[in-house]
Amino acid sequence: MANTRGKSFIGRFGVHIAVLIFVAIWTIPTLGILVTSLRDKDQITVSGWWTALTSSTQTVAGRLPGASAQVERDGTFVIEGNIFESGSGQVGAFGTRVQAPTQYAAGETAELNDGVTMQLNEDGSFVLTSPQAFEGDRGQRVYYSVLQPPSFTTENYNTVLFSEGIGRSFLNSLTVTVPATVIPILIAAFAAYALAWMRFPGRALLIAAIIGLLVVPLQMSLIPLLKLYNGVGAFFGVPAKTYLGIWLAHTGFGLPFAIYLLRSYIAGLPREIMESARIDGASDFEIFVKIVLPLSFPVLASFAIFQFLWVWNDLLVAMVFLGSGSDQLVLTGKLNALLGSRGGDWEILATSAFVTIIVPLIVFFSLQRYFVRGLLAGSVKGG
Amino acid sequence: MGSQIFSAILVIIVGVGGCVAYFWGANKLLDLAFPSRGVAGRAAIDNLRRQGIVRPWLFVGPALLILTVYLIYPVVDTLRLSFMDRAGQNFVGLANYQWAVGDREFRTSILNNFLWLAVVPAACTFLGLIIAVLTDKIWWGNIAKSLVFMPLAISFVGASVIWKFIYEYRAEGQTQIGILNAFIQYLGGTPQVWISIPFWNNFFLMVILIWIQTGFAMVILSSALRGIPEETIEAAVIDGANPFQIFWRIMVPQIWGTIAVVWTTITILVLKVFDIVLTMTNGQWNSQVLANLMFDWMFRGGGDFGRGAAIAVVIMLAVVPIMIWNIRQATRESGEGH
Amino acid sequence: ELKFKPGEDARFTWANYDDLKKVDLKGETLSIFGPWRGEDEALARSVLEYFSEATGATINYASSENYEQQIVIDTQAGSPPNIAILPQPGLIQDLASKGLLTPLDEGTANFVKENYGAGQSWVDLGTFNDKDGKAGFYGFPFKADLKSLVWYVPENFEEAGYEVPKTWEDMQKLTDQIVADGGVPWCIGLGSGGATGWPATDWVEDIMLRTQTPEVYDQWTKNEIKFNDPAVVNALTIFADIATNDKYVDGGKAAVAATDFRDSPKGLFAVPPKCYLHRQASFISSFFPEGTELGEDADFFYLPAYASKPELGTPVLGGGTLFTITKDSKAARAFIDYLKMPLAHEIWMAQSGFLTPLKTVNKDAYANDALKRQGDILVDATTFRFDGSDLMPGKIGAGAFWTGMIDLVGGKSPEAVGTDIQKSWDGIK
Amino acid sequence: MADLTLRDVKKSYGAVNILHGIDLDIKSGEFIVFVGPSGCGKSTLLRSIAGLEEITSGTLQIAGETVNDVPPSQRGIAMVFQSYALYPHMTVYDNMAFGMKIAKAPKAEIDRRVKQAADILQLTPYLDRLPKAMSGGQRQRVAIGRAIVRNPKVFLFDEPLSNLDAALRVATRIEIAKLKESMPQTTMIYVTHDQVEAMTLADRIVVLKDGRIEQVGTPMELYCKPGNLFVAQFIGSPAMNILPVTIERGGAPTAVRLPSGTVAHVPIATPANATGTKASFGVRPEDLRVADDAEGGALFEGTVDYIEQLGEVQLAYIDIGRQGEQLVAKMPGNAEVARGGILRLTASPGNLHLFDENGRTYAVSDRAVQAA
Amino acid sequence: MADLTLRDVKKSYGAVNILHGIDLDIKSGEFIVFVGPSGCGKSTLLRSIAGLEEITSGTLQIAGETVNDVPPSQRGIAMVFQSYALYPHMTVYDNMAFGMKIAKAPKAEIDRRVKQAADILQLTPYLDRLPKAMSGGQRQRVAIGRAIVRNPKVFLFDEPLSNLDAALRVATRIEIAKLKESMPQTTMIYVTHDQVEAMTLADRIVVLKDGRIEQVGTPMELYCKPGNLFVAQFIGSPAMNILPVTIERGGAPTAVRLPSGTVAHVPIATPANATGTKASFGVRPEDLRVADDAEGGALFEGTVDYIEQLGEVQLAYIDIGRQGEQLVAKMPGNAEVARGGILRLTASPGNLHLFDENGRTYAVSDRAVQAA
Ligand SMILES: Nc1ncnc2c1ncn2[C@@H]1O[C@H](COP(=O)(O)OP(=O)(O)OP(=O)(O)O)[C@@H](O)[C@H]1O
Ligand SMILES: Nc1ncnc2c1ncn2[C@@H]1O[C@H](COP(=O)(O)OP(=O)(O)OP(=O)(O)O)[C@@H](O)[C@H]1O
Ligand SMILES: [Mg+2]
Ligand SMILES: [Mg+2]
Repeated sequence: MANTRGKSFIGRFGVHIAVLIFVAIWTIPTLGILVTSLRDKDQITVSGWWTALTSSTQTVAGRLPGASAQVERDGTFVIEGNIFESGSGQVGAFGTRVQAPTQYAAGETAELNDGVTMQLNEDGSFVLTSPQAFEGDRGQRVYYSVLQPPSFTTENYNTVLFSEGIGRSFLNSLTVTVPATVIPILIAAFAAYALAWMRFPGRALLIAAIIGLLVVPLQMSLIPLLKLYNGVGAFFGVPAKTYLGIWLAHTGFGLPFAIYLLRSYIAGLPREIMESARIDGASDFEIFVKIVLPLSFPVLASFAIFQFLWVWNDLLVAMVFLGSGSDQLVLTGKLNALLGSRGGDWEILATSAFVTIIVPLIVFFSLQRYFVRGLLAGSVKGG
Repeated sequence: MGSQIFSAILVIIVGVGGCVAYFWGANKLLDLAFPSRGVAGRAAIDNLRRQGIVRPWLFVGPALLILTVYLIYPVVDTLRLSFMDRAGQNFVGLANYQWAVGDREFRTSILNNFLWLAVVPAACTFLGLIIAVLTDKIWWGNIAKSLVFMPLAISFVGASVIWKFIYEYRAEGQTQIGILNAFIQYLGGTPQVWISIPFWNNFFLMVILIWIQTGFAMVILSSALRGIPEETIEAAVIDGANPFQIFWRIMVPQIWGTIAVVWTTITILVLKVFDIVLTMTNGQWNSQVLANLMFDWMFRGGGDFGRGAAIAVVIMLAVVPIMIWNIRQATRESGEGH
Repeated sequence: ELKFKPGEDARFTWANYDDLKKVDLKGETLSIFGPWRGEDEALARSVLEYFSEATGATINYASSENYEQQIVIDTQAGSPPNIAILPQPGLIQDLASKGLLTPLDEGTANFVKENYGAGQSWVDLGTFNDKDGKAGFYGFPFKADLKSLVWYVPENFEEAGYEVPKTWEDMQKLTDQIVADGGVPWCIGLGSGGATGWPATDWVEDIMLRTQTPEVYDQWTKNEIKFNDPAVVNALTIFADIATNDKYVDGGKAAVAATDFRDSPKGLFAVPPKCYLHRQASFISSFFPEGTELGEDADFFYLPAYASKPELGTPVLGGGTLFTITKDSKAARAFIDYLKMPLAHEIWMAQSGFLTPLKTVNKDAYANDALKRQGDILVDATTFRFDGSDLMPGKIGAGAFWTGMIDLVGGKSPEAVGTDIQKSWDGIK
Repeated sequence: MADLTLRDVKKSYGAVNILHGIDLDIKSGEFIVFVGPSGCGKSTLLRSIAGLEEITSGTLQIAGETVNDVPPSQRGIAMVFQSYALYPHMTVYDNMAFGMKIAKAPKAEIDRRVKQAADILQLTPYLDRLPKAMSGGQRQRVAIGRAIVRNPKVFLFDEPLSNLDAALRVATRIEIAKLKESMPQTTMIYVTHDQVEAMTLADRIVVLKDGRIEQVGTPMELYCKPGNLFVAQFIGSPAMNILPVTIERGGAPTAVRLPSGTVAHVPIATPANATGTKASFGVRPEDLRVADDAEGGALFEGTVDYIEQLGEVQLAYIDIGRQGEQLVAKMPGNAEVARGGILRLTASPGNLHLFDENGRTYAVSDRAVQAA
Repeated sequence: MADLTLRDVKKSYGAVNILHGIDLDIKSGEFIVFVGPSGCGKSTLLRSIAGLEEITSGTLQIAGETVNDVPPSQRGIAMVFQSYALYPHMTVYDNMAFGMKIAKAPKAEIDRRVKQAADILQLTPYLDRLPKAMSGGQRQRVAIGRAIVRNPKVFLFDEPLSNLDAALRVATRIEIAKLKESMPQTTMIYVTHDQVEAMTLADRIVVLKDGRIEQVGTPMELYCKPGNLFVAQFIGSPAMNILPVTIERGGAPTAVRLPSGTVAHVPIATPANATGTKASFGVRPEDLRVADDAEGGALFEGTVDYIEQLGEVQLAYIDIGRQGEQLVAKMPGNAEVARGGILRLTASPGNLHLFDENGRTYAVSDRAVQAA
């Protein structure tokens, strides 16, 4: 309520600074990937991503035009031009052998074999002269150091965002994710309420079992479950891999955590509120729907965020329990397919990471507002 | 596209609606079967009692069913497999467990897992709590939170790329493209191959998980923090407590239950974690952990379901102490509160 | 739509396409799990499309980073794809021994033996033991990789005055020469995330083939000679002498295990060059900087054999993918038949990244000269041997062997490394 | 219609016994007030009646039916919680309407009743607020409103007025009295600490102490004929003055020796064998008056220690003994008493009380009961 | 040492103004009681003084220093919250000891002070309990204990006794009075709804209404010379009877025509031009008495509508007009009045009050002030 309880200067800014430091540490890696996703594929592994933000001096190789560009002038053959295709840049030094790439300062004239000379100026213009005619289409290689401005490309995003079928797989992902988030919430919330506020035999045992089930490794469940799916599918003569199947699978895998988290929260609600509703004549169902659910929004929202995330980012479960046809392939699967077989495509990986992050972030932001402060304020006096 | 959206929405409605329909319908049915409203006296009361017996099961029923199918059944199957040979066809008794005890890699994994368990849950919970508390007080808290949350939203593959670019090693003197080594080199130090320094590399891997999971702890804890009655904090302010004291002595104890939940969840997650180890080192340089080892035997080259299952069983057994602790916690709280 | 219009380009054996049209598979669905993603997937699909176009079958191709895991799960649970394409013979052996594979048609083995260069090697490669230990031909080899290649930048050689070495001894001399000139000869990167270490196994295998007879090599992959056998230790030592020599490798020995194999060739193209030589399989060219022209900006030479061991000839180490039938169907068998046709090979050859040992193809179909030269190496090999680590049981070839290589470049003695790996191997027997 | 019968009702939290066997008959339509020191078990008893606490033993009947295990919703009760127990996420309106909505009452009816209750409780401007934006008294009124909107057989009020200001308190008290009158069949059970509330509202008052009933009776019975020392001191404010005395001579009247040495003759019958025993002598502050010089010996004489001026009346605290015995006397606000002054006090014999060694009241048969 | 000065203190929650400019000077060592209807802003004012609410405008000074943005912990205050605000995870002992532990007081000292407070508040048996296992009154006592264990310059109490039983309430009230006496330098600000508490404890009472101060004064000032109609009705219980009258003739005394038609002469000076205006005539229930037949005209005559018997006194509700005008009269508990009977009432002229059309009191200069 009282926000500024009149803190000292340090007190007031200490928090900001501390948060800033935390956020910086947490963001640097992410920022790295963001910058990486905007960089040129070849640059990624050549220089640090942070250097991409500023101009830097780099030594690069270039190739001058081939023999077809030569003109004869006073018995010498000359090739002229500018090594900067865009026409701007600043050459620091240059060389003609890769082993000594910055042998000459810009503007100097380098002597090559057979009387060939080369001059490369600061603005990138060059003059190559030779007593004999040049031969061959591949021109002379030249090495030079150049001040490179930051350069970014959206090509990676083009590749990812406009790849074929991405819209469809986005929809498929949503089709998987939304019910796979909502269903476990419903099921878990009911169970959590029962485990927290209803009395029935075996309650404690159930709570224990749920914690135990948290640890079951997903990988161990896949084969037996898929067997079961195949069995059921065969029995009813329907496909084994359906949306229903994957919803249930995600529900099953998310359920222990959901129940565990929700139960601990719901058990902490003030019992007087529940009692008061009971006296008002509300049944358990009504208490749950009208009192417990609204008061549990913060925890429901947190769980929703996580479940959404897990499902959204999942590839394994989707590949196993859902087919890989175009009407079923999820976004992660689609993006994964964009990667080369040997997986070196960091620019794609980085870009996909950013593309997939957006929807969960939206979910996070939109559910943030349910993290209400003082939801229970004013309900009971005491404590 | 339009029809796709339509069918997607339809499918979603069917899925979610079905679930809602169950709870609503089952409850309605129960009310119809044992009417309590509009029925007089004793009968209503008896019916209510019957409802009281049945209703909890209606509520936990779906959860139970799903848990049984999706988790208990696989657990049983895993147990069975752990006594079988590599193809899961012949009974071999305790051979897989005997093998595990004798296996050097297994022992390394156990040790490493202990390290992870000791560090990661504590670090995540602690950092998450601190961030949750601090961001609660500032106007840009939500922005800060979402930045800390972001790693959680990045897939493991994405995360491994990110950290590759942090730990990346280039020989001394060369342009470092890993920010950590660049920093070390900038300070005049010698670049290190972080992920291959035995023992310590465990910590460099843990940092990744901490980086990811702190957001998780933060989200849950910050929702719990907001549930703390403001008045108790005001009372403490008046009692002269400084922010640290308020934090440690008023806020933390009141959300202790949630802290336990977060801690437990991350502990269990740590037991199961393998993506990070897999993508960063695949257990080399002595950084193996149980889950990755299990995965290894199960699917990657190992091809031995028996051994994989045996390791899985060990992982599951590791949770027993946590279970006991939690049950104590739960019964204590219901003993006092109910 | 089809990449090359049937009948239009003489490089292709269009007769095959007409034959294929006679097979009617309308309404059939053929599901395929394969390792290819991204650009490779597009290439693979271009091959598949001819099949579906001609026969009317629908093809569902899927892949993902964990498709191998998925194949294990799916076959085990009883919902496998029709065809699984796997690069690891070890994994296929696993599936075969659990009875999850269907043997290929009789005569297929014969076909491979007769029509593939070093045919018997390929047949052996595709032959696995089933549940009862009975051998059968399960894996049809399609698409090969050539591993025994050393990549270099011709112009860098030229400017420095180096020659392409013809023998291992020459190569050794060149190495020292480069060091003497103040350069660094090799770029080696063993990093590969979860598979870190594998590039070193190729080195060791190549050295094995150049220091031992093919028979010893075979025994080694079957563990009929131990991993700490002097023959193996010798190979390990030769590799270690290069990889752990700070002067020989870019970044020094610490960088070897830490550098990603996909990044390591980039040293060739740096200015000034970080290294001059890079031993890696044919696929690596796709990790060269954009715009690199093979044959001009970068080129390769055959990893030379020892002049002192002429009896071993010019052995070639390779890899490749094997097509297996995981769920039998008419379409699956028809598809394997399609792979026997030159056309299936030529379509991919005409694009990129594809080599084939099939002798009946039109070599002119290769998209460029470099590919064609690699193809020639493959077909002309006196000895062809498949990647040994892939032949070993997964736990060794994709586990202990990798770890051993990491240890080796980390400074562990070759003997100790060999002993360790052998121990692991004993553990799974 | 809604008689309540409690038979040996016990309740314990774990090992701690809170209610030690409560026997109580409440007739349909009665207005019963529970009073007793803080922590004596009033709320617990109320909650047991509501069905919110399972009673440990005994039987609880409503309208002749044993309801021990009938859920609260079926007992036909409404309750105002001491701690409000508002629904924090609902507006004041919804808080009050909740019960009726659950009962599926028609919308118009709900609206009418809620508006009416809000009117009575002066909550109309706040109907759209959430509880957290309300003052303590406003919250309390919402809690009351929630109960009166429903139309139960039994009303349970747990200190419903404790946070209200005097005016509102009187108004609400009268509203509750009227409410009671308008539903003569409805039983009301009311916990309060306010003497005035207890006296004005109750048909009968139940005095509790440490989980036991001390006395049950009409307000005047309790005031005039407290059954024991505890009740005598508990009812009435300021409390009855109690002095240790020795019975000089049992019989009727009884002669007792006051600490001051004075012997008073109390028109109360005591057995002859009581002679010489210790007893407690009681007189209410309001029954004390300044002794006329005309009248013979004053009962007490002492120095005024402290005076509380309440406007209309004043309370004089008078030291009457060496051992610090103190009396409180209520005097008219305009009486001239000064701190340090000496006062001589007396009371009419009919207003004197006597309790035996165990705190039990000596029979009052002989005593002239004051006109109510 | 701890004077408090409030200058034009305003507070609003969003668009809703709660405090509309409070000006108040509190001297060090004073005992100030805030009273006012529920929701008038007492808690808000108290919380503003504590620093828990930021005031929207104005200045707040403690001991001469502006503390508008001094954090609560630096203001040297202790506070009892209306809603207790106990630390749910701490035992009663720890709840009380917390403040001192924070202040790093020696263990023995903490123990002594906590035990002492527990003793006063009869909490000793509960020191090891958690708040949730306590009754409402017990919780409230813990909240009080927490404040008195510390030794602040300013005490803030927000309805600290509302859930206590009468006996404990008196005892605690006296303890608070003693506490006050033992620390003459400590300023105490106390919110209550209990007239008795306000009257007995306060050096000065501040009457608030809708976020404005209506009157500040000693208890007797407020009782005898209410500044306006609101204060007149708010102070005293039952409230002063107010009747609409017309001023027959302004001046001193003033002649007013009562609804009954009787003309009363009130010893209050009114301006001559008030003649003919509407006014409000007030008389406290306790100032009304049955008119002796001897005395001339009674002021009022009416039928007894309802009687509340409070033991010592009874309240008679008397209908005196056709428009349902009702008077309350406080009579001795033993006076013989019967429902339906006719009563003639009068009051001494000095006890009559008169308010102008706007509710302001007419100057009382001429009026005989009653002896306090
Ligand atoms: N958070 C809030 N937002 C809006 N209005 C509020 C808020 N808190 C309190 N109020 C309003 O401010 C007014 C003053 O509240 P306050 O708590 O100060 O009253 P109070 O005088 O203490 O009353 P009570 O005697 O009932 O406790 C009330 O009308 C209340 O409804
Ligand atoms: N959950 C509990 N566990 C143990 N003891 C409890 C619990 N709840 C209440 N008590 C104790 O039971 C006794 C009776 O409590 P109850 O709330 O009925 O008192 P009360 O008469 O309503 O008091 P008050 O007037 O202060 O509200 C108290 O001494 C209290 O400390
Ligand atoms: Mg109570
Ligand atoms: Mg208040």
